[in-house]
Amino acid sequence: MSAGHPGGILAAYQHVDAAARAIHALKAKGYRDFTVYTPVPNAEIAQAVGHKVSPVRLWTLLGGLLGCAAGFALTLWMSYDWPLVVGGKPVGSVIPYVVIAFELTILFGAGATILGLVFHSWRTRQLGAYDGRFTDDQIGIFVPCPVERRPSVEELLRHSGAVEVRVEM
Amino acid sequence: MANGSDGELNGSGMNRRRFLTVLGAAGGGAAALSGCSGEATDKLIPYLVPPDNQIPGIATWYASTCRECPAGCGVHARVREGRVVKVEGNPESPVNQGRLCARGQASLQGLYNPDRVRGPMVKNAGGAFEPISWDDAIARITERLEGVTGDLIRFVTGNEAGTFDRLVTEWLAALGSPAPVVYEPFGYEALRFAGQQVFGTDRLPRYDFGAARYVLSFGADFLETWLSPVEQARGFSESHGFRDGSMGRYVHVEPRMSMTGMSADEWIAPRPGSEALLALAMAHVIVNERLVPRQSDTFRVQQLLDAHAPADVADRTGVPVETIERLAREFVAEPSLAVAGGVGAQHEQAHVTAAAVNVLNYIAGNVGRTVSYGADLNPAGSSSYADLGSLVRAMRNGGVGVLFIHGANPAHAAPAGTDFAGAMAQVGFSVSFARFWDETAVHADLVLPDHDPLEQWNDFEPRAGVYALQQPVMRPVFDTRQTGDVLLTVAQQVGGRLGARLTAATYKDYLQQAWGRLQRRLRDFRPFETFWTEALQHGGVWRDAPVRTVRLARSVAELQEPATWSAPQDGFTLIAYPSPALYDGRGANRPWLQELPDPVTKMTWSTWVEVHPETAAEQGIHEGDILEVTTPVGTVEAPAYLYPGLRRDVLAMPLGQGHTAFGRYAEGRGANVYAVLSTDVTEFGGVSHYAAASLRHTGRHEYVAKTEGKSRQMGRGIAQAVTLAALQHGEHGEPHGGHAAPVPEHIEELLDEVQEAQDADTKHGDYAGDVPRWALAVDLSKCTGCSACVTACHSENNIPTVGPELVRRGREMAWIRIERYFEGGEHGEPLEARHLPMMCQQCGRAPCEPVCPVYAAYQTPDGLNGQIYNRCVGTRYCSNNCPYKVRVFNWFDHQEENDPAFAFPDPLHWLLNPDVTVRAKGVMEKCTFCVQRIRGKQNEAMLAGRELQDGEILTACQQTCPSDALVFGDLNDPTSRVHQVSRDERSYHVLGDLNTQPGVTYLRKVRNVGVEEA
Amino acid sequence: MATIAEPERAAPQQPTYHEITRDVVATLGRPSRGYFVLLAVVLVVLAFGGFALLWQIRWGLGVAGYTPPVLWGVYITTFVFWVGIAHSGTLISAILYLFRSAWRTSVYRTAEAMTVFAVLTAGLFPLIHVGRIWYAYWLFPYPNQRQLWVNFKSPLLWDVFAVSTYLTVSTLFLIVGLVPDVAAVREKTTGWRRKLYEITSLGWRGTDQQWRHYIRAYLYLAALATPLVLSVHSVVSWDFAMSIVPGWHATIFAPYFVAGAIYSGVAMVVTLLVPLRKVFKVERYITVDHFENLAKLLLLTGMIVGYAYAVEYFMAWYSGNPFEQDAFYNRAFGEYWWASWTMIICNGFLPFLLFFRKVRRSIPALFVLSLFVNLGMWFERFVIIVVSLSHEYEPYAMGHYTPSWVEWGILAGSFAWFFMWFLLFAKHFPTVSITEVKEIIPMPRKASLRS
Amino acid sequence: MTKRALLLAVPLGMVAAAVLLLLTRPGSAQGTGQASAAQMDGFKAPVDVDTAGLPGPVQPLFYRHDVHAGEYEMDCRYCHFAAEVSPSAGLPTMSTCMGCHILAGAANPEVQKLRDYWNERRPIEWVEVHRLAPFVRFPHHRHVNSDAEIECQDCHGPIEEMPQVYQYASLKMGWCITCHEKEEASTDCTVCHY
Repeated sequence: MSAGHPGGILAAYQHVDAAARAIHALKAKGYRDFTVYTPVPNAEIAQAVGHKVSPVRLWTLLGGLLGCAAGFALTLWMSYDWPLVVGGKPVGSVIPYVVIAFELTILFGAGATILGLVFHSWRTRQLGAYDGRFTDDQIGIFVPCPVERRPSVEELLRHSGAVEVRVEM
Repeated sequence: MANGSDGELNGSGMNRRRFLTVLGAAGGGAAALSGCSGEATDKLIPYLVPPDNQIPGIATWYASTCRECPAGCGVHARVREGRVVKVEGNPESPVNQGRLCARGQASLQGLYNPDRVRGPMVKNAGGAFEPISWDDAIARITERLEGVTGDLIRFVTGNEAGTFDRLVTEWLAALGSPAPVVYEPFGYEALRFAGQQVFGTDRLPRYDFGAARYVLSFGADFLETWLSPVEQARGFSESHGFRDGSMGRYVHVEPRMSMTGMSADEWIAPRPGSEALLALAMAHVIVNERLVPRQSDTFRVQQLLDAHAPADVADRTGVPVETIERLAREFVAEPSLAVAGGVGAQHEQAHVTAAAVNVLNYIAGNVGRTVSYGADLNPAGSSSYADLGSLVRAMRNGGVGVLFIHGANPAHAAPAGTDFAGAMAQVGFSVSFARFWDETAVHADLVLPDHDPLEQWNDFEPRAGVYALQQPVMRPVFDTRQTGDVLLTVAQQVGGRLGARLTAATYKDYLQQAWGRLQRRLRDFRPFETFWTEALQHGGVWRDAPVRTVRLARSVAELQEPATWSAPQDGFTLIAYPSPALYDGRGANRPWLQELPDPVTKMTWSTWVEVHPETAAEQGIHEGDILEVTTPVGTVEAPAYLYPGLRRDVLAMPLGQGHTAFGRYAEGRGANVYAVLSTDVTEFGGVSHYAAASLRHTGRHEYVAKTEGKSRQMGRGIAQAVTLAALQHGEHGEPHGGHAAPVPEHIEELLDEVQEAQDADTKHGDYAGDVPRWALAVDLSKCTGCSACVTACHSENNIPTVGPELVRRGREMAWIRIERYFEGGEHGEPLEARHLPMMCQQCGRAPCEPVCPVYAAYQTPDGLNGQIYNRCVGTRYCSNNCPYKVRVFNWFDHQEENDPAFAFPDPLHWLLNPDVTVRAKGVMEKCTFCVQRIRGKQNEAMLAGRELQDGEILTACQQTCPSDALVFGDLNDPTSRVHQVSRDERSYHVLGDLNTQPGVTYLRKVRNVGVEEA
Repeated sequence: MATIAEPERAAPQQPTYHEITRDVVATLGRPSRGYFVLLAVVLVVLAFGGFALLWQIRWGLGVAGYTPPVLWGVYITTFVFWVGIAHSGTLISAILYLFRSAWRTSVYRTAEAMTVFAVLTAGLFPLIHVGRIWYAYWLFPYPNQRQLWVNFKSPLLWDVFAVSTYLTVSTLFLIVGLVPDVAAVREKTTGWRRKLYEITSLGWRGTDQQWRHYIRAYLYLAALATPLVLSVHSVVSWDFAMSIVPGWHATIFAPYFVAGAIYSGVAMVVTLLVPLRKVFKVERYITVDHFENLAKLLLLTGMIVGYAYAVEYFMAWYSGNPFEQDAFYNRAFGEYWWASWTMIICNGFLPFLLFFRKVRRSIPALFVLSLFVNLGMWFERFVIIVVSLSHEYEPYAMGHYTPSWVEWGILAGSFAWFFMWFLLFAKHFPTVSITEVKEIIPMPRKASLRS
Repeated sequence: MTKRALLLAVPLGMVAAAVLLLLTRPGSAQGTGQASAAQMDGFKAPVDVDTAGLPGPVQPLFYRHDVHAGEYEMDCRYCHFAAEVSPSAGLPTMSTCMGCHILAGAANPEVQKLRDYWNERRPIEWVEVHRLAPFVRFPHHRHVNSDAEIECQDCHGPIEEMPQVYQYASLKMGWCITCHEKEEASTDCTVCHY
């Protein structure tokens, strides 16, 4: 484990309920800024950590609306910018332009979602010790804490059933 | 005037390609459509001397005369920067009155033909041709002439009624040689013989189709090649085209329904060769029933007629008695005209047919009314095939020392047995003045290419009283020299009597002398210059020839029982008919004509055998099966075409193909049907175009190069017709499929509201205000299917020809096509053929437009379907969505020299119209009502500060239409002609139920049937 | 859908998370010789296709077999074919995701990859088929000195937007899904591969925050992809339905095409999965049950397609429109009868075999069937496009079209192009989703601590 | 003019060319400004310039618009007479040149060249400067005579100050359209494309 992250305790769990307990215990002890690694998204853990729903969905909404507006604006403006009649149809035929607007809604919506994902993940990035096993089959908890309090945390984690607890300088 | 065009660039020694770049640059360019404009790289070459009345970018028009066939129509040549880019009919010419046929339109491709003889050539010891200087060439002629006695000098010319003919005659006379043999394959010997026999004159009268309300043709294809087709077509459409409630009637009598026959209201297919009997029987009825006042000299034929009561001839002709009697009555009911002697009907007994028809006309009192002697047609000036035969015999047994050939190609256009080429080998020295490497020229010892008619000074007398002038409308394309000049130079060098007789320095002088004499003869006492200039401006001088009355001659008594043609047992009668496009074959080196779909079969680039579908079914023959047609004199092979317009015991093949020389476009295409025609000279001195034939299926097969998909309209009412009777009873339409279901009232209103709302949102920018709506009206009762419009369109719009291979794949590029649909012809109903010119319909609600992603197809403010070639990306969606299928796509690059589809080999690209973009590979193109002409006229009007006049803008197709079936103009202008015509009771829109709101309105064909006789 | 989304019966003994990671990572191991041979073959065919295309660009579209009035042929046929293939991918990865159907997890990655590459292939054809490919960019509304825009009323423009949107969105969807897997693989590899995965995993560690945003984003992408996939093939179908060509101009086209698209796509998924699970030894994750579910999808969509065929003929008969009637008579009994019947048999009748459980659960049978369906669906488009065009309004202008070697070459090339991408993908990224397969297996709990 | 004088002329020409370049480079504000100023008090064309250094293609014969149209203030349409009546402005025929130069400018070596051409009946191969894409129709007469009072210079630039003509306007579609919209001329495609 390279440095570049605050020192603290890293614990690995085999079992989801154990990890959840540990999280509760940590929260009870007033720890907030710990990091939980899971190989898969897990409701139990998420609940234990207790995040609010991600704001990414707002991005999707705004992106979609923007796309829709852009779609109609683009088509209509371009039609009237140089009016050419085809098949006796109105220069600005809204109905066919719905298709364009729809596609842009999707396109912008998806784009915005990705941006949102990247943006928020970046803003809430957690620097901490990490171990490869956490993407395989183990749950990891990293608690950054100053040296003097480590023994207590170490004890807590061990007791909650960690298969391994490691002090990270 | 003429010096105008040859003034510039004199001696500038520029090669042609350079010359073209000048034109391209100066003229704004018919350059290929390429992506970018880019750096200036082209050279601009100025004129040294400003050519008179030529302004760069403005076309100059010169009057001249078309020499593609002996009809001698007047033409106007459109010259841009010193090159001819279009020929159109000369409105002042009494012959064609401004119209032109496909062959006339294609004369440009004769001028710019890449296979012209590019300079004097001599055959060397090895039998190969090598260039020679004009002086040497002429020197050789002189020495040869000095080497032989006059009687050994012979001259063969084409039909050259006029000064050149006179020159040749004088020239020969001065040498003490026999008169020239004037060889025209279509010499109408039968007509002349019959004239001699019946009226005592071998002149050909003028037939006035315009005055005849009832036309009866015994195999005369008077809308195709016969005598003066354009003039006749115009007259015919005047009398036969439906106008305010009435029209003429036309009955066609021939075993095969020719293109002309397709315009008939009734087609009678008698036993081959029995037409004479029919005519005589009709005369019999007329005389015996005293249907008309009896002529004083009818007694001369009384005996003959008595022998031909309808009952006697009924079964020999295969025409029932009542039909004959009906025809007879109809014939005298109105001013009528019977014609005969078409090449396609020229069997051994053709002279009898012609004579019988003369008698019929005479009895009915048509002579002097619709048949007028006096204004005789020039083809009479020709010699007969018999004369050619005797010449060939003379050549064979060394009777000819020096042979000159000009404007004739007997080595191809004569029965193969004649073997003119072979005979040439026996001639000491033969000189050809051919413009092309034709079959005769390649056997000559010396080839001295003549100028193209558009490059030369000359005149022509299509008929008595009409003196048509030719002037050089541009400087010669190649190192050619006018034959007249050559003869005169020779005369000077030979000297002696010849030199003394022919003193004119140049042929132009000689011509002017002749016209000086003409001026005196015409009692015109103005200064010659005035007379001459005026003649040049108008294209000649026209006078009415005095009418000559004729009576039945004694010799008519000799008119004897025609021996009916009899086809061999279970064999066929082969009819070799003239090709409307290629004529006798002289058109075969013009790609436009090769690719012009035959009006009857829609075949291109080939020869075919027409077989009746039922006969074919019996023999297990399908379209495209290669058949072997054998006659007593030979065999030809050609693919089968199943044609219901034939008697079952008849086969038909077009003349004109099967060239063994004559350039890249003609060589090795199809078969030469002359190979199976007998060399026996008929009684009237011509060739019989009938032959007893047997049929064999070779088992081979090919996809025929035809432009047609289906020949029946599947009840879709594309080409609609109505009978005169129905019209008179107030029924205008014919029931056909695809009628839209009636819409409820309130829905109707709703739709209208929506429609208006939509229209309101189209009135932006240029679309606002009152704009014209360019439109075309097509009168199907006038269209004969002659296809002149198709070639005119090719010429005007730089449309490339693609060749047979691509035609087979439906990739021909024509913007206008003549659709030919058959009706009936099965289980006993009479066969009917309909022609429908199909070009872009310029829809008001065009399906092609909205689907184009880049606005390359769109609606112009003046109601055209614009097609912007340089914007086109080539998705071809527009064509998929076009119900009329009038859009053509550039599959290949027709301008690129090393492309297999290269269509403009130097100097053929000279005929490109600088006002029209040449389309590039991968681009969709189509008819735009000659938008370049519309804009041109609009500019003119704007400069002159005046309004456009109705009828001022002529589309190329309309301009050339011999039968005046097309009317173009502004539909939004209630006073315009097109507006009125489009509201005719017969008008309809093709596939109108699709609500495409076309700008092209069709007027139903009217068939004069079922009307109780007046 | 409910029937399809029925939760997977528990496999004999469920694999542990570790096994899953191990097995999937194993598929990325050193490729066998067979792989390279296959890749070589694919590249050769692709090269030939490329040559054919260059040939066509040099001489013009004439080298293709086009015969007016048939101005669209193999290219558009193949375009529609590939777009269709793409659709089932999105169906499985997105729609079934919204339906929370568990069985999709192990097959969706393959399907989604197939989607991306199929669209990638389809996207080429509008370019290949235009007359002046060098101006194809004019179809995009970009500001230009001409001050000229494009015609948004043209269905082709809708295509441009629909297909490019589809490509973008499904690619994003694939990448997003890959990130956690790549992170997992990252930890199991070494050397340059590790480098590759370190970059492509975008620093994924699976922290609580990352998962928090991730699952949301993933959900909404799926939610967007669902209407998109329906719209895309509708738009494609409108290329035809919006025109007046008899046999094209029908309101049924959009649903008809969407069903057909999914039908052909599922078939292609089967075609791909059968060999894949063998080669990659992932039978444990892609079980017969998966195939049965796919088979049910095939059956459903196949029946919709068959129904659409029937309705088309019914409408032709019922409308009383002579042009329609003639067009459909010509389809069944005209020059192209063989094409029509190939399509009707392959798509209309064969799927009925799937009513038999035996067939549904027999992988070889399914494989063969899927091949037939692919063939049939290609011909469906051929029939709709070519046969309708060959027999339109103008009897004089009816014609017959046969493709040329150039078209066949480019068609083959397109398959090569598709498989090239797929092969490369399969060896560098997990074709079975590690994360999602784990997701459906509950994490181990420590019962002892319950007390 | 003797050889030595010519030799002398070369460096002079260099200088003149430099000046001229400053004056006539398209788009350079002070350039055009001064030019118009020069117009006021009868424009004087520089005596001699270095053709190679000038913008625009080098012509086979160094015909100087700045001398003819600028200094002598000849009307463009004296030579390009067709512009008013024809779609194409046309090139002056060589006889037009000789009309004056049969006498005028005998001393000038370029005029001498012209006469040689003329005597040999050899056309001068001018290098095309203004070139429209071949699929565009530009009717000169319609523009010259239009109500918009378009001057030749509007499209061809300050010809009367160009010793050697160069392409002044882009001649691209956008350029045409801008003016058409300004003057409310038609922007229908088939006005120019057919």
